[in-house]
Amino acid sequence: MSLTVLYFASLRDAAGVASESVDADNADLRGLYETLRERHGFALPAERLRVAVDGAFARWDDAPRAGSEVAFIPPVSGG
Amino acid sequence: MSLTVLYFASLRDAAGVASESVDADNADLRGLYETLRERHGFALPAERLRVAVDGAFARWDDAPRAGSEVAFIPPVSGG
Amino acid sequence: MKRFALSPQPFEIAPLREQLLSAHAGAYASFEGWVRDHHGGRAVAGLRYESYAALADSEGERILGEAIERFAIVDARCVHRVGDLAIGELAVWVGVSAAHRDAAFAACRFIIDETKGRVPIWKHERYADGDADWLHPEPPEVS
Amino acid sequence: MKRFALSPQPFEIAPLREQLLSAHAGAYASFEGWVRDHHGGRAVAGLRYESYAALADSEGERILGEAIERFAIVDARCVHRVGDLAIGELAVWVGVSAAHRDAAFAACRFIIDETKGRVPIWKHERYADGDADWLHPEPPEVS
Repeated sequence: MSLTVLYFASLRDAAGVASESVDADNADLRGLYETLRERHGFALPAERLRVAVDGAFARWDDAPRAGSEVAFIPPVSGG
Repeated sequence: MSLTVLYFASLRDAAGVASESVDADNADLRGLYETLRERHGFALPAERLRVAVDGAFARWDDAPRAGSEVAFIPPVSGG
Repeated sequence: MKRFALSPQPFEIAPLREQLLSAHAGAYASFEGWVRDHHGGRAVAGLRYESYAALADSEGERILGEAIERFAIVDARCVHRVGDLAIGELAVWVGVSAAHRDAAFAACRFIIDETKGRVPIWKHERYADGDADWLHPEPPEVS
Repeated sequence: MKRFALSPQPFEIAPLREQLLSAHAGAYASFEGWVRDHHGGRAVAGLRYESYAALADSEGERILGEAIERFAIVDARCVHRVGDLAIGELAVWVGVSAAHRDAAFAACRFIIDETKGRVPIWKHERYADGDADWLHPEPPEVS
């Protein structure tokens, strides 16, 4: 299925793009991240991240949904 | 000896004056306050007050000094 | 340096905050006391603060000096109104700059607590029912 | 009601504070984060904040709602800058009004801590030596 992935901060720098369209066949969002981590060489493991779908925090074992917007949230540093 | 006494807040209301010249023959400031408390009917006991001499906090067992300015400080309520 | 002041008139916060701006400070905490329309279940119409100005000044400066010694802060200020105040008016302002927020919050809290507990300022409250009273709170237990 | 905002431009504090003025509030606590000239022993030249705006907005609102539920406060606001910031610039502002100072301080601290910990905003620091880095701090231990 096809979905959109958003990258922020160091993930965006590593991926070289702020978002991309991905053809995902993973069972859950953790699997999707592992696939993309391997492709782009992300330094951060999934345990250090949170994941969001369509603008709301989601669970790593949620299944990817076709047409959704998945964001991987590296550790935040506002304030 | 003669000295000046300053009254604040409820003490001033009870004394009817903000300051007065007092002829003191007390051994210490606690005795001076007790004399004035009797004279003006102050509700607050010395234990609830602090005492200052010439603009600096003093001790109740300090002796009164001629020409000094003694202030009785009722419990404060700034802020 | 003068860090504490009594103000017989309403005062502006912006220029006081400006005195604390520093490239070394990453955190700024401030506190304000406003005149509330109620106290102890009674409707308050307004109040007056009276001070023993000479001693309030020196005790206020001492508190700010203690804050600078005790906490890892860059600088701090405190201004307290005296005179007649209406509901909603600014009664006291505290500002603290520091490298980090822990020290900024702790010092800000220390300064307002000590100011309320030690500086010779007294509040005279006028109530909506026509009554008026000096506030002489019980002091906290001292060991 | 919107209590949290991201601001791509420098913003004024006075009108935000004004939204919190209330005759029922006797206490107001505020916190500001300023861009510091050093971090972890390195000289900082400037920084950029980037956010995931949609999620930052909703998570910020959630934090302010939690603060109003958990603490006896009247109201609260938080604004966080995004974009390029110079040394000394205001990065984040929190303001809280309450009947009493305990709740005002506690809620103000809660809001800045949760904002730093949960809102998807990232800091990119440029150092005086030419280096630059995204800050991805280790999260606090979760039980």
